[in-house]
Amino acid sequence: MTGPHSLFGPLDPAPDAGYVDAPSRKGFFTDTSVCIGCKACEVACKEWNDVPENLYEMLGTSYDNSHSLNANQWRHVAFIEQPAGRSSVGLPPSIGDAAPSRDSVDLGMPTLGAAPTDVPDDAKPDFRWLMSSDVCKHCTHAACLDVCPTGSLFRSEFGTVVVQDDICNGCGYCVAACPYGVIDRRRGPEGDPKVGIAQKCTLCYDRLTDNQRPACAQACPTESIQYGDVDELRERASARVATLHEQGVMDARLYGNDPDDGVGGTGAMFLLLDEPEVYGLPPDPVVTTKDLPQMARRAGMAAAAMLAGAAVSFLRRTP
Amino acid sequence: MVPDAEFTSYYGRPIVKAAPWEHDIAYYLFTGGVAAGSSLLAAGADLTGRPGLRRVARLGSLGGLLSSIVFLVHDLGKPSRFLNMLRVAKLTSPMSVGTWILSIHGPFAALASMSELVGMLPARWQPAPVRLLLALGRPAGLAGALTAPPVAAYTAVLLADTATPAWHDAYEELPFVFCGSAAAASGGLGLIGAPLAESGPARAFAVGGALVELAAERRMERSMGISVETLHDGDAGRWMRMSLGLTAAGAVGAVVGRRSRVLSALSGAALMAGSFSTRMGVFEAGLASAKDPKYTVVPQRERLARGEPVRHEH
Amino acid sequence: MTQTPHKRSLLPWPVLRQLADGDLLGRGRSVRSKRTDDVVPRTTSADRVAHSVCPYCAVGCAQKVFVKDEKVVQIEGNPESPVNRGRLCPKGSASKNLVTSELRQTTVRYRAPYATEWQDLELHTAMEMVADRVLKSRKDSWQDIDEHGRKVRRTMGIASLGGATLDNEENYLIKKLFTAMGAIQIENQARI
Amino acid sequence: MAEAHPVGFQWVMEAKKRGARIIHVDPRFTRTSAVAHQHVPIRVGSDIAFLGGIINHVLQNELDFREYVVSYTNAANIVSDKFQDVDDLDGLFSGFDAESRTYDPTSWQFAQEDDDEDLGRAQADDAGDTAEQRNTASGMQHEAHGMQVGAKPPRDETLQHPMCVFQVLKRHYARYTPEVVEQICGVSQEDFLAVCQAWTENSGRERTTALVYSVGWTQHSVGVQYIRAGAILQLLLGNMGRPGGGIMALRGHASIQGSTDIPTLYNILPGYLPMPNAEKHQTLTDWIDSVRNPGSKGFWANAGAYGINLLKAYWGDAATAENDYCFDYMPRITGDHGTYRTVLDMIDGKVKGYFLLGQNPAVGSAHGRAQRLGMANLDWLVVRDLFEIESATFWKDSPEVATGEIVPEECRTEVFLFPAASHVEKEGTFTQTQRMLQWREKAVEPPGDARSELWFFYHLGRMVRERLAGSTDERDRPLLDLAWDYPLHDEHGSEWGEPSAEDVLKEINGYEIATGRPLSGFGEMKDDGSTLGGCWIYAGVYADGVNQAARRKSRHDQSYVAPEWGWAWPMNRRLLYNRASADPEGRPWSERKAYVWWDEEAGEWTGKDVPDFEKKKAPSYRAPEGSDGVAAIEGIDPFIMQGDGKGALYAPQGLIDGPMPTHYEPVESPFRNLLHGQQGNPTRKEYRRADNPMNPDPREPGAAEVFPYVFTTSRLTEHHTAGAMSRYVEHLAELQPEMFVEVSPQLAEERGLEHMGWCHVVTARSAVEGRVMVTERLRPLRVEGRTVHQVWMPYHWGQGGLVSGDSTNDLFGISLDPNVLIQESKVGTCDVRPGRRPTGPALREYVEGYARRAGVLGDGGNAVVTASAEAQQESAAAQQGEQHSPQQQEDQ
Repeated sequence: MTGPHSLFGPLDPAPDAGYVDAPSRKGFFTDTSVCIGCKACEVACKEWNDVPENLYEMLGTSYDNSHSLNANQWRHVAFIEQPAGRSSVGLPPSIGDAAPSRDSVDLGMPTLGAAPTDVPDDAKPDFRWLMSSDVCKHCTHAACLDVCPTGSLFRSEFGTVVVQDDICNGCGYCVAACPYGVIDRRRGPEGDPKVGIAQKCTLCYDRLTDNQRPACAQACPTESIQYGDVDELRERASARVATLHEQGVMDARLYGNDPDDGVGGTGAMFLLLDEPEVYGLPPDPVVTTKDLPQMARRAGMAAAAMLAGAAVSFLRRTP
Repeated sequence: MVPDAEFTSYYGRPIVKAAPWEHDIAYYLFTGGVAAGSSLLAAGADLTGRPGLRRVARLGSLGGLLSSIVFLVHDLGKPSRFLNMLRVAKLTSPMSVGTWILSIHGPFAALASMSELVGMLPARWQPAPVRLLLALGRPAGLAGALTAPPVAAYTAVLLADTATPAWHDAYEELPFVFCGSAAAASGGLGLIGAPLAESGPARAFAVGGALVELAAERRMERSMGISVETLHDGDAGRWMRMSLGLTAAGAVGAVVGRRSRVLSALSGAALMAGSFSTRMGVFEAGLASAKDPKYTVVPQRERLARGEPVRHEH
Repeated sequence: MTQTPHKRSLLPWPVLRQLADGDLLGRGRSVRSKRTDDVVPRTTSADRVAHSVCPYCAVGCAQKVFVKDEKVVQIEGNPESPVNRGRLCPKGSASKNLVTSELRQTTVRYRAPYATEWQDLELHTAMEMVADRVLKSRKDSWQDIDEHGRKVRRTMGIASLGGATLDNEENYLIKKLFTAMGAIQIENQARI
Repeated sequence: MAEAHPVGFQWVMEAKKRGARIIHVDPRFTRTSAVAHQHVPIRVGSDIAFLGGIINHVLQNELDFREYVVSYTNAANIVSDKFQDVDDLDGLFSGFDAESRTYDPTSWQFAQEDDDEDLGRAQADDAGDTAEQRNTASGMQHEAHGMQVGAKPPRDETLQHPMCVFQVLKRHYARYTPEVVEQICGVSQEDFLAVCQAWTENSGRERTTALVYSVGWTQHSVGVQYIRAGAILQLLLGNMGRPGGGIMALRGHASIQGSTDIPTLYNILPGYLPMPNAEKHQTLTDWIDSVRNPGSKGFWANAGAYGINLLKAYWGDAATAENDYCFDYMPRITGDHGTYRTVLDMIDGKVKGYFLLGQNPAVGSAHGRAQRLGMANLDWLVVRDLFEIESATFWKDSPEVATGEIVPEECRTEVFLFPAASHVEKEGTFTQTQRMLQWREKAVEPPGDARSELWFFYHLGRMVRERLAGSTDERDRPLLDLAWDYPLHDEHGSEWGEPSAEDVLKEINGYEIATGRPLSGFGEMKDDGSTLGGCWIYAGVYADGVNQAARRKSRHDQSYVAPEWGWAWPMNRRLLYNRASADPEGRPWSERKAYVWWDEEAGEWTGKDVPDFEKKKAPSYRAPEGSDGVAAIEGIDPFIMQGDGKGALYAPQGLIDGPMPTHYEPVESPFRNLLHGQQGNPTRKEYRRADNPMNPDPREPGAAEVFPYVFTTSRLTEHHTAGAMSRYVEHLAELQPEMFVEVSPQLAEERGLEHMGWCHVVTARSAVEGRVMVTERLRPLRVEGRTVHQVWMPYHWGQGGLVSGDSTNDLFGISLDPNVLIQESKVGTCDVRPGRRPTGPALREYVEGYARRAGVLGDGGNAVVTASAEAQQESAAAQQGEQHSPQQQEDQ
């Protein structure tokens, strides 16, 4: 049922969307500290969901040739080649300082071997290669879903956000609404039946209805992508980050696991090893509909003013 | 100007996606505004006995509505599914709310306009049903006028209720900019089409709208944060500068040239062009702000740096 | 499907269902289409499942091949396997794409000597032609003894390459036939 | 491993989660390095120096697992005092014959008791003629055959005897100090010692360390010795035959293990039996004895049964004791008939017809130009594949068509491209990289005219036999007498049905001829013709009439060893030589590492796996004097296929290039061998011809200027080998759509290469182009006092498929490891230039210009034997008599 947190704040989204006795909320926890960038998730997703080709173009951005999440790419593995000494983010400095140093004994992350002693220092990069499989966040407060004018986007009983291909009329509003730039209108290839409509990860809604794991999580070789109950995943994520911190990987941080954050927490959360924007994620995303009441108020005022203005225009004198 | 902020991104790729909309939507912002304002003017003219103004306003309303529908449908990925818009009524979706507003306003405004068109026919071509239509002209026009301001205002929320930085950042003032712009454009149309004797309210509406638009736009620019850059740069910047020039000139011209049919018409045209430029400028600025990750990352990063992340307070 | 949290309302228009279903904002239960309600995963609706093994590298990941109407509709890892625990790499995950690719050859193509284009050939005709050529080459290049007079009973005119992508049973027949034929230059990917 | 075998890598990640330390040694920082604890960049081709350094570290600091080493390895064996090591002979071992570039390994043998003259002769016989061993790639046989050594060579279990293997080894590696490792490999001493420390500290009773290599390791002119070096280290540290230890080869094709076990290889028959050789195997007895090694220990003693069962499986009723089971029907090999020899023979017009079965040599084999020119000079070519691969279209769109070397209108090769059935369209078994067979069910019919190889070869055989029916020509008897009546599934009509793979598997397993009862193991194979079986090591896969390879008991319902999933040869043993997981008394080395142990009460070996040992043979068993074969295996001899039952730290036979791995530079290297005058492997297989030039020796003036850089190649996760199964698959092709060249920022600077711009890489064979990927994942190394730049390329592209590009393997020449005839295609020297390569005939001129400047145009390249003349003489002096072998084909 609709409640005080329907637009913002902690929420169990399925009951909010009218489900009675909904199953526990399902989601992903993507642990990038064990991602090997194999892209099995990208392929498994495409195979299951009949997602067509994205682009045949070498982008020169490390091994990322998929570019971004879009209508033809529901999983996207980011590759970041990073000399760790180089602080990746200007702000705040305290976080940049936590980058791994060679002095720590066991970071759990590789150090590129120390160079032979007679190689100059600048040829000894302290190197990291970060990889992360991005996906729709299945937000608690999903802007795409909220702005959808047809009801094509809906909240499933599993608390996920899914496009109904048979309903969407391709208005494109969801595309602009998503704070993560996930959902997109399919542009091609020509002849594809879903060209023109919005597409994104469904968390394999069809598979979930028969207790099967989403295709990407099923394929992921290293359990970087974990699927399960969101509550349990949040705990697992916290435990994992604690373990990594114990091991000296102070860069490890969680993303999307806070139900009080700008989107009410995500159904797909991440363990990252650098700031979110390094991976192409917004650092502090907010669902746009959080401000909707105020927008409505302001629009109401403007409309009233316009009505009044029109009336005043006619009041001054009659011909 | 906000100085260039340092920020990190993933190979400079955008974080949020720009709305996949063609210029159709910017045109619609304009035509919708014209339709809404005209509907108000038409009702006023009808009530105050200004048939010339009423005619041009009612025709403007109809023209605005019809072209709006064309633009809206054309921009859909699956135009054949246009009617799916009426499948649900979603309070959280400005597009859904707007659709419903249009669905209510549209028939009334169209009825009034049809009545106007029919009234232009020779009397012998006016059988009984048509006379009924003529009789319905006023009530329909009044209903249309009452539902018109939301048509003008909701489009601001339509843009603001997105993750597009320049649009969302403008949500406080954008409704005023758009309503003012709608008034200016529809008033401008009245100035073009109505006889000088009847155009006073249109002039007042237009000039008032222009002033509101200009003032609100200044306020908006001050409140937006760094995404305001996108209103100044590139195509959007050009449109916004044109908007300022045309709107100001139109307003001045409307006042100064109030005794000249030609000057009035020119001023009206300038106001309409100014309104169109505003819509184009705001539209383009939004797209530009979505394409540059700076406008997404920097404000959020600054929030975090201040220790003020967006969090729900218990 | 036993779950009922989205039990479909009889009301025909979602707007009415929004009011009736406790989903005032039209986010979930009330806006579902019939197709959404009736969705069944292909893995469930498949006619049968064949147990298979990934054709790419030698890790030996177990695959389940789902078949519907005599078409492969899904290939995914078998979670029961002690080798891969249901997981597959991108190549293994692309197995359906591999076997259902429109680029696959499905007819015999033949390039005559000095020709600049392919032509089509009926399968059994092609087999007859190959059998003829095998026997001719074998005859033309037969060696009973080598240049040192040692018995070799072989042909050096026929060679073969490949086998590491094939089944043991196939490799067995290949080696058996070639050996009986006297062809010895039989090699595969293990040599490279 | 994460790059090419991501799913296998899950177990590494699992180990990491449980605290294992992951070290990745690789020239370039890969997806494996990204999650490893330590990445050690190394100069390509210097692995033996690196591993030798660790061996030295172990030996100098006595960090070996002594009890294991003394009991289970040949460390205590005494080597003949005639043996001279490389340090005395400028990089040669004793016994080198400069003419044939092979060794007489007599001086490498273990010392003999004075009265054992027979053994001495036998050893010399078996050891002799390494030229012939080289030509028959016998390393692959010895992989399983073991050695002709005395069952009980003299031993000094104190390991103090100066000629005991332990001391010989210690002296051999004494020069491999951390400083030398740094100089040769470009690995800092700090990094190197960290590896040493991690490896040794994690080995012993309580812990084991696993060594994993991808088969690029084999693609070196000293490839076998790379793996030997790994084996020596793992034996010294007690990591063999134990859980969590071992050496794991990550093989690259679904059944490449199976196609070696049941080989489509010229030099072996199923179960690693040697292909009969015209010289050595005149009779059935010669053939069997050459495998059996009379006098040695081990299970090869029953080779007679294995061989006769194979002959019975081939020729059925026609094979009788009277006709030596049709042994004479076997064609004989006379030398090197490997794929590279064959390709050069094609160029020379000696080969008429060629079958390509799911292999794409135009892209996948070294020296692609030679491959394609060879194919263009055949009478006919049969290609069986899923897609229209480059090897099927060389006549119309190969690079040689562009250069004008192949003119379609003048190319006579008749090409048949048969569509093949995919893995889901046929039934059968794959053998994966841990020797496990898994049965695949047929899911659907193949599309159109696509057929399995089983179908193709069965019917080809049927048709050939039908055509020859009634022939009285003796040469046709092997075909006419062939046991070739396999039951058919009749979906294609009775005549053209699909043979039953299960029946073929039954024949491979073997059965009792009279009753048809499947054999339960190779122990049931008889040498009297009463049983038959096509591959003795696979006997048991059909035990009890059940297809054991089709077992799929859930991993949740069995132990982690999972013995009831599929079936592993031999005898479903999952971990080879697992007797070594227990101490000499048969107790687990530690509770933590308990795997297989002796149950005193039950009087048998037991544990988590099938013991790789005679079940009832007690640890205390000692062989009676004079015994051989299985009876000679003592209770403390875990390595039951070895002639002395011990793990070979030192290999007196079976290796063409020496009893111990020693560092040689790659065939093409910008560096002189720091350790010896002998630059590269002196025994490597070379084909010196104008069309196969090798880049010059670094001693040659100007060599360093023409080809200053080192290049290496490997796979990308997103593609598969020569690309036939990935470049034609859209979901994979789009992930890595273009050929590229990875270079360090420093090299990019030096050569003016722009990220994402074009560059091309040149060798004496060809030039290939790709997009420039400037990355810090590659970094220059400091070697022998100067900086070396390494360039990396994937090798998946060709002109076909959804994404196309130049083929990296075109850059390599043909130069082979002498033991197994595998090409050196992981390292070479090159030049890198910005911009695209020339096209058309200009490409050949361009490449030849390089070869000319390098001084290798026309004559094939660099010198092979570079040890000093004195050293050569001294080494030759250790030769025992004249080894005679007929001229080999290669010399024609």
